[in-house]
Amino acid sequence: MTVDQIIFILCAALILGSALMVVTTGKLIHAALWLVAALFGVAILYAILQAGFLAVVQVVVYIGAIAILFIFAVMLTRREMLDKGAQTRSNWWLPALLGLLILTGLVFLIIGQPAFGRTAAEMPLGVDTLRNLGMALVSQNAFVLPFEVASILLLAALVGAVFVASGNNE
Amino acid sequence: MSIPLSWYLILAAALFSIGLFGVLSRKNAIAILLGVELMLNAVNVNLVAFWRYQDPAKMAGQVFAIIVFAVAAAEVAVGLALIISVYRRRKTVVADEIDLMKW
Amino acid sequence: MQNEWLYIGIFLVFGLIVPIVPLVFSRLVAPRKPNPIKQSTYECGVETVGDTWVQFKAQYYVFALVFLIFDVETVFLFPWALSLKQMPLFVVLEGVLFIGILVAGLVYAWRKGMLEWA
Amino acid sequence: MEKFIIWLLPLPPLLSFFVILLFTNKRKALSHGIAVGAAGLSWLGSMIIFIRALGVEGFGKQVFGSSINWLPTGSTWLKVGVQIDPLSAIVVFFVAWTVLAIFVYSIGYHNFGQPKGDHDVAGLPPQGATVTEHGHKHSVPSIEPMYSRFFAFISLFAFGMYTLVVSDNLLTLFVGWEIMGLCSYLLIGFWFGKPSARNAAVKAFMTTRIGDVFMLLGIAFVYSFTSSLSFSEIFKPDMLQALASTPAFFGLSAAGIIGLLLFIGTVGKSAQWPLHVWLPDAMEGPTPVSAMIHAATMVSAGVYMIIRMFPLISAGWTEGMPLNTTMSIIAFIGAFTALFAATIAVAQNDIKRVLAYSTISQLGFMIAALGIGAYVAAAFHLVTHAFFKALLFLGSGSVIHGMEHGVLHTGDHVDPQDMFNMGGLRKKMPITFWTFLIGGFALSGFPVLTAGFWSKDEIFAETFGNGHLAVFIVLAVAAFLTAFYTMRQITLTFFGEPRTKAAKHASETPWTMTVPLIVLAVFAVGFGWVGIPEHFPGLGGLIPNWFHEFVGGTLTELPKAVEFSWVPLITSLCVALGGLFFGWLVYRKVKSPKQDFLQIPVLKNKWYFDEIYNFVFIKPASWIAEKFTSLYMDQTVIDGLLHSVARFSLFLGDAFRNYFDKPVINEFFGDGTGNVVKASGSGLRKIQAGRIQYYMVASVTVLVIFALLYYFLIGGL
Amino acid sequence: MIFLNDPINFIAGWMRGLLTGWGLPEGLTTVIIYVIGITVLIVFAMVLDILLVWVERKVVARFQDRIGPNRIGPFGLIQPFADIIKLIIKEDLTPAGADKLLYNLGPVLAIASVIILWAILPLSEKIFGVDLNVAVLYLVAAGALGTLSIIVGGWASNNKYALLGAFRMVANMIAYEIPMVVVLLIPTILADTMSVQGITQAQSGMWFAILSPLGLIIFLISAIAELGRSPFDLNEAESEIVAGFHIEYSGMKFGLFYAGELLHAFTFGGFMAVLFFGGYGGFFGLEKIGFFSWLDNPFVQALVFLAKAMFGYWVIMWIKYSMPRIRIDHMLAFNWKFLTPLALVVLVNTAVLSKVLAGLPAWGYVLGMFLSNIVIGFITVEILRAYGRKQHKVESKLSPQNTQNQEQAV
Repeated sequence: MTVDQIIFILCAALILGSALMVVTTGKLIHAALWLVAALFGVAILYAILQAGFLAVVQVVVYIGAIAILFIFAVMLTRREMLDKGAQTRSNWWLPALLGLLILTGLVFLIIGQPAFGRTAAEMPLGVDTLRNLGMALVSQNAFVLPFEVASILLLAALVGAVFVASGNNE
Repeated sequence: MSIPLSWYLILAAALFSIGLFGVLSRKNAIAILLGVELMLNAVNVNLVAFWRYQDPAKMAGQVFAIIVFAVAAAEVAVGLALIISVYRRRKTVVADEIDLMKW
Repeated sequence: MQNEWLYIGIFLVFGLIVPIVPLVFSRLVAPRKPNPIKQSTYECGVETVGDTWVQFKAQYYVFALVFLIFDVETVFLFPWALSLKQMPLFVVLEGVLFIGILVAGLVYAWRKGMLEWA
Repeated sequence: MEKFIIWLLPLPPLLSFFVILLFTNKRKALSHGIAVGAAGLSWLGSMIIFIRALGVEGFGKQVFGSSINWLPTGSTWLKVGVQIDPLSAIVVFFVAWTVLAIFVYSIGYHNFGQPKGDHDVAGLPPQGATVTEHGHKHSVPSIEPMYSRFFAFISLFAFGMYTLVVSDNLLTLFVGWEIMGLCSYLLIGFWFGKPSARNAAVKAFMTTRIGDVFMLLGIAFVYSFTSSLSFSEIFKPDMLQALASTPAFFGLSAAGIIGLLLFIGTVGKSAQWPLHVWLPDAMEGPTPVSAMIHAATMVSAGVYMIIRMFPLISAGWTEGMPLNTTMSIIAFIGAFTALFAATIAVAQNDIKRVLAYSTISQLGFMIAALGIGAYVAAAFHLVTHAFFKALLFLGSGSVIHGMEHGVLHTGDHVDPQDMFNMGGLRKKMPITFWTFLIGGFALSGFPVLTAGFWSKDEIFAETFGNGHLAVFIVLAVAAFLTAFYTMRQITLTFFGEPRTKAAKHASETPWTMTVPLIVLAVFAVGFGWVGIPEHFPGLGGLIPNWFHEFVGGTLTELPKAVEFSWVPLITSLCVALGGLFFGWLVYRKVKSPKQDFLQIPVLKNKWYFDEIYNFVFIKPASWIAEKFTSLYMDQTVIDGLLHSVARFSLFLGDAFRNYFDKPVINEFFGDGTGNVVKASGSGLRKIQAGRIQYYMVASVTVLVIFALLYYFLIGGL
Repeated sequence: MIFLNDPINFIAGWMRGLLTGWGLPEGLTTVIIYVIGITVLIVFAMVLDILLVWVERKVVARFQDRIGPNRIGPFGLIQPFADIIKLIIKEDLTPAGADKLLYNLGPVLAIASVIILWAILPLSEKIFGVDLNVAVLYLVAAGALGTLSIIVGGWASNNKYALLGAFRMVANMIAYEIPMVVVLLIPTILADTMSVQGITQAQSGMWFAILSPLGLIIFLISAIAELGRSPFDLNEAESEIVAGFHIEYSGMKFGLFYAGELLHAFTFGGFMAVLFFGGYGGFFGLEKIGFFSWLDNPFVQALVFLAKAMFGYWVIMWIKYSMPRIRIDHMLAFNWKFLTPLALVVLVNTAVLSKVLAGLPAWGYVLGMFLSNIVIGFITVEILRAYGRKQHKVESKLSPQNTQNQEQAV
């Protein structure tokens, strides 16, 4: 049991616990905040995986933007501060069963794969991940097309969302 | 890095299942979207873990993760916009009551 | 590499502890004699009317929306910015195109009048 | 050089689509200027490509093409690219011409330059405007309210068509395919104010969607087998060999299954039986342009695709051998459709519906020809048919336009599309008459002169020469009927005396409409001559059978021309002339539907196909719906076991929704046979609560179940 | 003299030797050293924060032609401590119906989001927490936590005004985060790195403030908005929503919000120094000259840095106390229709020029950058003036309109 294993387990506990709260807690606003906690845990995970950029981006995008958006939405779509009534469907057990089945199946498969048992090689020295990422994003023979397409996707999302959100599209 | 890859994968699988449960079991449409976010994050964890464990020199994993960010952002933006505009018309965010799409 | 983040992690923990300390301290020393009047919601001395739900402007949401999209786009731009020195001018233009598409969205929202407050 | 042009070929229409849509919506003249300009550019490019293609010796072996990496799939890349080989060169040739013709024609058809309508609204056909000329006021046609939008749509359509033709892989081909599906939806439902148009649009969309689903399956199948989608990869001899030798389901080879799935796509797109139902209703679109799109160009796409796939379908089959299963099925469907549609066509009174059914039947000819392995003949007929059918549709549109003018002028509101309201138009609209006559003769295969004769003759020769007598006879009968109803149409429309005041005051249409007619007429006559068989008595060899050489070059080994025989020639002569003669004989005196002995219900009601569909699909679906719905309703009170049963039933209901009541929906949309609709509607509504989570739960359940089954039965993931 | 040249590593090395001497494992040693270093850093920050209270009050007093705290201790230096004691022993009210946990979480997050910034603040070449290679984005991420704290606090108070205040504040923060992030790209491009050390050293020859003055201005504006200080203090807007999101907070919790704001302002001053004024260094190559070599001493550098940061803080205060509050619709319009486009223009300009001018000698490069900024600025001003004239005509027609917007602006 080394240090980073302990850190990982703590972090995993944080993620899964918060995730469970997200899907079970009654107050929607709390669910949103628990989501923040879970996503923050994921950010820590990225940091452990030495993907610092993604860790920060995770915080910036998810906690800084998406969570805020969720909270706004929650507040805009409520008649009173407190959610009344159950937030979970009456027959929640079926989804739970399905989730468990899928989980067990996946775990089964993952354990089955000896290749997944290995630990990571040390990060090769002199690899500036961040710069490589930039290069990969913009160089022609790599991902420049996804790069541009992503912007178009976001443009489409923006236009669509603005159009929908602006109530005047009867 | 004394953590086996499988730990990350199992964690991601668990996160995914929880998110799926949320999507399927929640009443509130916004809560459903929260579940979707969890699932997307599970995907990202896998992507980054594989990037780190396969070949950190190849950036495909991270690039895809970033693309997933973009997708998640788009999905949230449009999804919530829809929910809000539905709420404006029908004063509800309960998924079952939003059944305009039948026929 | 690892240690940097370890440091940040510890720093974060302490950053959370530090403000808690005075709170706990004041919890210990401060008097606590609550009564309904004290605890009533403060609205300039007027009795609270209705609950705290107010019909917020959808505008808030739209701004958050535009912000979200732009935020993600800028996230794309940071790696681009770091790759400029190595890459030819063409790459800069790729980024410019990216920003141009970004602006198109802004212009649309503007035209749609969603950037107006009223 | 060519590569660039080919890449750029589809672009101008797309640009014009966006430009019109975003900017020039108000400026009508500018809109059609842009659209026609774009079409012209593409036309120019296509011509350049075509000429250059002619220049290349043995073009089939050295095609123009280039492709780029598009999507990294693991280690390899998914490539997309463009390619012009003889087949696509021919197709791009007629596409360029017809598309340009549509664009120009639309200007006149939508009454450009006419005043604004008095009470025209977007979504309804223009109602006409009253103008006061030197004192007395009279009504004239008014300009289409959604003029610019129309040009935007057909621009998008042109983009789809070009994309489909120039693409060198199934993926982009499918993209173009779907874009055209969308456009057909948009254009059929262009006058969405009319319920009939709305329903027809939905019907067309749904019906073609069925075909597309199967086609997508086929594509996926191809990919899973060959791990590539580009034709050049798939059609490698050894690849074909492998496909032909790998057994798949139902005793068919992989190639066979794929061919079949793709063919279902064609059945949907080219309106072959049993998915033909949408095409006649598609005539609800703006007469005749969308009709022309659906009849002359888009449906050709289906045939083009299946011709393109011929090497796959005929994998492991060589000329002379008995047909393999897939080919026989294709041949059967084609021949049957040809006859079946022809029989319906003889009983229609709507000038456009006649042409619609004749289109279905002619497409049947091509499919049948392909089915018996007559590759070149099919391609040949595809091209000639495109030209003369385009001509006919534009002609009919011109007729209708003239009639509308008459209607507005005289103010007696007869249906301007009913042939029994016409008659004697040959004097009123001479150009339309002559061009229509040429087109009609080409359609009925008037000997020697017209293109239709040569292409049909080749099909006959192939069917006969390769000894598929059944197909031969069926097609012969169909051809006879074709000639018959064509003549019936011409007679009713143009000969005799005007039967209504409107017909009396019909007037010739503006040059923007007549010029395309003339241009197409030239091709309808001339294009046949490029394909005259060598051994044809007299004419043979005067012009070498260029078409056969050129298009045949697409295949790896040149298909040998069938040796000349008198039987098919005589047959085609007889059926054509006989049909024409009888048509004239019977209908020269007919004044009203009552005197038309062919107005028998079974034909008028299209063999009751819609009713049959209602019975076969709606009733059971609604029955199931009721049952499972009630189950589902109860499931809140009964215990958990029933819960999951109900969930599963919900999945079933969902499946039914996708695979049954889409036909159902479009059927009952197609012709609102009211009460059946209500019954099924109320039945199905309960099950499709539109509650997304039920659908999700259901699908996930099934996913898990299948995963478990897969694991435990097949074992080992 | 080793201590004077590299104090941190000196102490760290000494302690490492000591602890390993006691037989502690390597990893644990590192952790302990980190903990000690962090404690020192944070304590320094907090003490500074307490002093800032005094500074703020003095400065505002001077701005408003008063004397400010002057009774307790010399120049009232002890005043802030007195304040703190008062805040701590004050009764701490929690409104009924408040969401207890979140209500307490709000202020904690608020100050934590500021403190963590100090982890990457480079006091000098040798004295700094950690040199992240994504420091610039880290700054933004911390800002995200701040936003969260406000919305949590506002929501948990269960109070109309608080919620409104929180909403406005958040709308304001996220709106101005866009130009901020865009502008943060400019030092990144110029220095070709995101690490603050790298950015600082890249400016040893020439400040980025000169290479991109417009960037500096935009950063300043959006920083103030991020802080929610006047003229962007709509979150408080006493006249409209009493005290904004911390209306219900009293005692030490309020104190935390307050302290957080001050420290945040100072920290932003520091980042402005790092990103645009060469941080602890940036003497235009002066330190190269033998006579000035003492400029490289870490303590001197730290002093320089603090001075620059204090200057930035002072500018922020200056603006705060001499500007009226801006109406919210104006504020958002200003951001979306002016600041963001301008920031994007500047960004594109910087990116392109940094490529085009790369070949030129240093002075040409600097001149090109500077002039391009001036040109853009000039054009912008011209556009604004044209717009202003048009607007003036309109307003003069329908002046009563404005009052109505005010209510709608809630």
